[in-house]
Amino acid sequence: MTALLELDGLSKSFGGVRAVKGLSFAVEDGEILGLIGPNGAGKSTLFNLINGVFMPDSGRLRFRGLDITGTPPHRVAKHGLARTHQIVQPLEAMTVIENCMVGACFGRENLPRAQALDTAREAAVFVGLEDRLETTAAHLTIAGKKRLELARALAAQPILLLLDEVLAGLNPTEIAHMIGVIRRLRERGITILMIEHLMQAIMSLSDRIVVLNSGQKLAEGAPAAIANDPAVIEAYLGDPALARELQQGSGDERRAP
Amino acid sequence: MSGLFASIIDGVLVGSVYGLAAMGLTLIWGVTDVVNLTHGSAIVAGMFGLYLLTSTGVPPYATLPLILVGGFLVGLLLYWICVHRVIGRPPLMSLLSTFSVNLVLIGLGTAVWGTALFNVPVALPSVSWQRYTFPGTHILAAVLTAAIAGCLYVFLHRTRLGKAIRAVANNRGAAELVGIPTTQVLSLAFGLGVALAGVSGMLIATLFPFTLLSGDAYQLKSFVVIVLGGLGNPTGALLGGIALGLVEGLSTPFMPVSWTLVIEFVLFVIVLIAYPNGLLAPRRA
Amino acid sequence: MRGGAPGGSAKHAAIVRRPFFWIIALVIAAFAVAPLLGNDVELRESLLLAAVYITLASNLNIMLGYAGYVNFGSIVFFGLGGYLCIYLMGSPGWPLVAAILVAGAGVSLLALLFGLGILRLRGAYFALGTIGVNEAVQAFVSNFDPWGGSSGIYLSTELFQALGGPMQALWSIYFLLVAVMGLSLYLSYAIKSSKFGLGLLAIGQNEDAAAVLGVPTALYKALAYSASAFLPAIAGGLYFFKSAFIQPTDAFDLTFSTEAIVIIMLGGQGTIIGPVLGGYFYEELRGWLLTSETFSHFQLVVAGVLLLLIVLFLPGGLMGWLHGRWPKLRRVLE
Amino acid sequence: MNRLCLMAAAAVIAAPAASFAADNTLTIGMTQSRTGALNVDSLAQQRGFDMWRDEVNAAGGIKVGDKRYKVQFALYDDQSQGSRVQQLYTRLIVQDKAQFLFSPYSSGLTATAAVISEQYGKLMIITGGAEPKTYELGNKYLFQIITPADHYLTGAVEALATKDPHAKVALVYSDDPFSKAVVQATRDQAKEAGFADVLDEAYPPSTTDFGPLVNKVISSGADALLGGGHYADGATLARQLYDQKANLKWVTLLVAPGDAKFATLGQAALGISVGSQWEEKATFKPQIGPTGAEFAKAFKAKFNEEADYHSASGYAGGLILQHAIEQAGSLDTDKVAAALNAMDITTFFGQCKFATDAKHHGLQVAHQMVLAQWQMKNGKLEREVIWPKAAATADILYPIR
Repeated sequence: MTALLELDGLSKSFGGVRAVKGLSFAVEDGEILGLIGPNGAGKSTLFNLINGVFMPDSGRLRFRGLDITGTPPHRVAKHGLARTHQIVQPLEAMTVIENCMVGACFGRENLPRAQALDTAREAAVFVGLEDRLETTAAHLTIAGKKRLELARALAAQPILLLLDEVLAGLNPTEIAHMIGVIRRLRERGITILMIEHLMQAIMSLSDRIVVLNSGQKLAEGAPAAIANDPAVIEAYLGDPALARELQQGSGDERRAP
Repeated sequence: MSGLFASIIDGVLVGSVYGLAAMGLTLIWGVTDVVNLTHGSAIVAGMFGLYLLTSTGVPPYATLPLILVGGFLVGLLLYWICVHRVIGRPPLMSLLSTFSVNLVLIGLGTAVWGTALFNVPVALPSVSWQRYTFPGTHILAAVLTAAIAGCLYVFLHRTRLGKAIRAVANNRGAAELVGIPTTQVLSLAFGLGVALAGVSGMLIATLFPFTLLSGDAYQLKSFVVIVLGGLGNPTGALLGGIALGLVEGLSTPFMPVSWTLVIEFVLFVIVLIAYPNGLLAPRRA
Repeated sequence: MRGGAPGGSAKHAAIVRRPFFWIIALVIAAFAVAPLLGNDVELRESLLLAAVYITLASNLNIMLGYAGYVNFGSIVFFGLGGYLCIYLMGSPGWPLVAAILVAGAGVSLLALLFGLGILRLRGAYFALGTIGVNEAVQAFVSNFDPWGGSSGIYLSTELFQALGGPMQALWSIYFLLVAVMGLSLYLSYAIKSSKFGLGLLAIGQNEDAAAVLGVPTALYKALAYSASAFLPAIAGGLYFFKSAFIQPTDAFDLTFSTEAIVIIMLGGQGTIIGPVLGGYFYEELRGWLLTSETFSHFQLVVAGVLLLLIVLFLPGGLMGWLHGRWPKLRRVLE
Repeated sequence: MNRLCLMAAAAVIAAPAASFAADNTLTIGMTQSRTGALNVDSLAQQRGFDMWRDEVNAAGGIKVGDKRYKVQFALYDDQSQGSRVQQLYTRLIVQDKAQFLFSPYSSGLTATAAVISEQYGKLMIITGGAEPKTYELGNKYLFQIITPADHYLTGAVEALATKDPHAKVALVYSDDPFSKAVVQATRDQAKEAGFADVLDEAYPPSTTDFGPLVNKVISSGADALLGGGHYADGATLARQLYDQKANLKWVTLLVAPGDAKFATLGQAALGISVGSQWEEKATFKPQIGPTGAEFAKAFKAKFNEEADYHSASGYAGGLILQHAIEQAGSLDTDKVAAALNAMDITTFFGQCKFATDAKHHGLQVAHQMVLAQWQMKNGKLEREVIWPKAAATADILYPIR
């Protein structure tokens, strides 16, 4: 496996608050890398740095060997990097299919509009929105909007997909469906970097896990090793429920919903 | 040289009144996110308020509290007519709803008064220095403006109600969560903004003659002022007004006055793009 | 997840096959033919203003309805186009068609430059910025001596001879303006059904999300701003050629661009036929108010009340109402 | 509220009046600025037209050969904006079949309307557009009743020269087509008179505060100020000159001091003079129509307001057209135009004669403006004619401060 995305000493501050400090790790081709850490650890900031919404203060970003540090988001997208948002950002007045067409038209393939329609439909069907194609995004349920986020990112035909808490706010049935979708994505060869608070899910899905705390990397390794890392447990002690979940999640993979 | 000095003083005096006019506009913008296009009409209403009240025998400066209260009530009314339903909607909606009410106001005013000239003579002793004279009306207007700005500052920063207004301005959702009745606060801020515009109109009318259509020029100036002083920042507006007065005062001795407008609006666009929070605000990352 | 190419090429076939293409053609034909029946010059004058309004509104709609940017000072394109055209036709003595084309191209280019600056602003800030640009340009032109400063430029009425005398010239100008209106509608339509249009609509919905999806937002906005300047500038050239006279207060009159916004509201934002309906009804309404003995004193009041009612209770405009009433219309009328 | 009632009444009366358009009716078309910035002057001009029409109709109508024609107006609101003028004048000509036209108020609107009247070959009497450029574009059917812009301040220069032949003059004027056209001529006239031009400034018409500019006037050491523009700006300038004690010995402004409301400026109005197209107190011996005093009295009786020069020019425009039609004995545009081209006549408004050369056709060449000054009479501000000497009703007040 070769490194698909490399982070090298990435830092970012906001008005004196250092959100990310000298962070380095790599995402390997074809894996699912889980990103966990307590609230405020800098996970979402990291996503915004990777896809160019924020400009890092220092450090480098390399994607498939190409330096993409400071590249604006729309160009990052062309390189084959797509993402979902923690707080859903649907294009409200547009239909599901139109939302996906934006992804298809302006993503990695940069498709002409006429060809984007089929790609878009396929992406929407893939996440299970086949009977909502002509619904305006504003009228979807929260679960529907989460799926739409994913479908839109998929329509871009990305090489690397950044998933920011796609399971948050879903009920158990919906979570099970979404996990199925993510598994099938990996089967298609799409590399995934995901942030998730639902420990059981992320422990079971991920090949490797990176733990962030106060903007720094606390640990990195296989799920089982992470769950038993004293430093990680220490960091999560502020949130005992999460800490408990962390241990349970790695203990029995089948218990994942 | 002394001419330049006189122009600077005059610029500061009149500029502070521009600042007062803009204060109402920027307060409304900051709190309700509405660009109030009835602003010009509110200023003219203040002018006519002075004219009508003095013609019934009220001394000019005694009209100030009356216009303040009247303006506030009119502002509340306007809020419920054209603003309440468009709060939180895209900016186009509030721009158009206030614009349409402005059309109605100007239309009614034209039908009643026409666009004839009105003048309210106010006799006050003036201050002379060398060949130049600073009329008492200008000085008093600047002093009253400073006093009103001071009161507004204290009100916004020291009283419960004022703090509620600022909280709603900062984050409406959060303010609602902590139990602030946002709708009341929004209507109150709108009323206050209109009252300030009315009072500024009243003060302007003590300085210069006016017509029903004078509001347009002051509304446009108010936009320039709030951009210079920082959008949504009432105290900044006073400084922005003085800055505009200085631009007018300082440029006049050195170049044809017809170029003043070019300078004003080029400055306006540049500041808006480069310093969207105003010249005085610290630049945030 | 490869796209199915066969379906795509059929879609690509031609915009001409879609019924909406012909609906636009019908509108243009109606404008062109109606005044010819019975040689009705009064109708022509009224439709001429409607065509100007529709041109302004339709192009403004590209920024406002698609990309969601409220351009309050769009009249600056119209005025600058008028000035460039009148100036070129005056002392250098250019023919009309060359002058309007250069005016259109020149103003588009200028818009691209302005756009790169003020398109960094959003929401009401952008609206203010466009007012500022218009006022700054007006103040500058008032001081710009080659264009006659505040006195403006007068054209000799003899210039109408080139178009076959004054009476014929009015017809020629009318048909040219109808053509410009038609091109505006097709431009709106072409943009809306293109990838560029999809990107603009995405920007209009959520600019940050659009950027993350790969839409080159800054470039698209600047292009849209520039594209929406081209035809209004040409319309300005024709309009002021018809007046044979241009001065800064007429050329950069903000009420004109506010009227264009009102027309979009009336017709329905982001729709193509909306500005047509809005422009036509607005012109009829205003014309009726101005010429009515009873209402002309109160026309501002009537206009204001109507607009307020629309904004408060019918924010989707006529098209929004029609689409809500008969959802199937959505497929035919865009 | 008065105006509201008046208008409602006018609407009721006008509606039936328009409907009995008999054969022997002559339609004259025009627009009025019922809304917008030109509302005041336009209303005054319209009252002049209206009064002429009512008097003509009361007397049985205009005599054409052995027929008599009643006059009827077709009238629309132009909103003080150029954008509608062409549409409305086309409508007047085509739909309302107006046989003759009166101009809208202001140079800008008149220039725009003139294009249409020429294109349709209709005759237009111009009472509200002084800017001379309009007449240089090769027209055939425009006729200007009022003195063109280049002579608005001629009287002021002449009067000032009698008091101080070496006056230091500041030209301070609004940056609009009309005021610029006036001052362009004044500049040369002042030079010829031997004045020193110490300041030459065009201010934006939207100027609200003249403070810095007044200080600039003071710094220039000027004795006299000539210029101004329209209403709000002229009145504000006058008031600030007074408030800031500019101590000028002479001030002549355009338009604003010609309005009765200028007196509300009080002391600030004292001594300010205005180039006026007509003053009630000016006495011309009319060859046709009423005398100035008769006109003023009838106007006051009808509208309960003093007549100003816009009203007088409107009324005079009607008189001149009537006279031309009666002379021509026909309603044919070319015949009436020929009568106007040949006309040289004096009314209460003054002399009237039009340029007939192709380069300036229709330009008024005979009408003389007077210079009026606000003076204190028995504790009341009144406008007195002070120039030309022959028409003067009072001595020149100089210096004014």
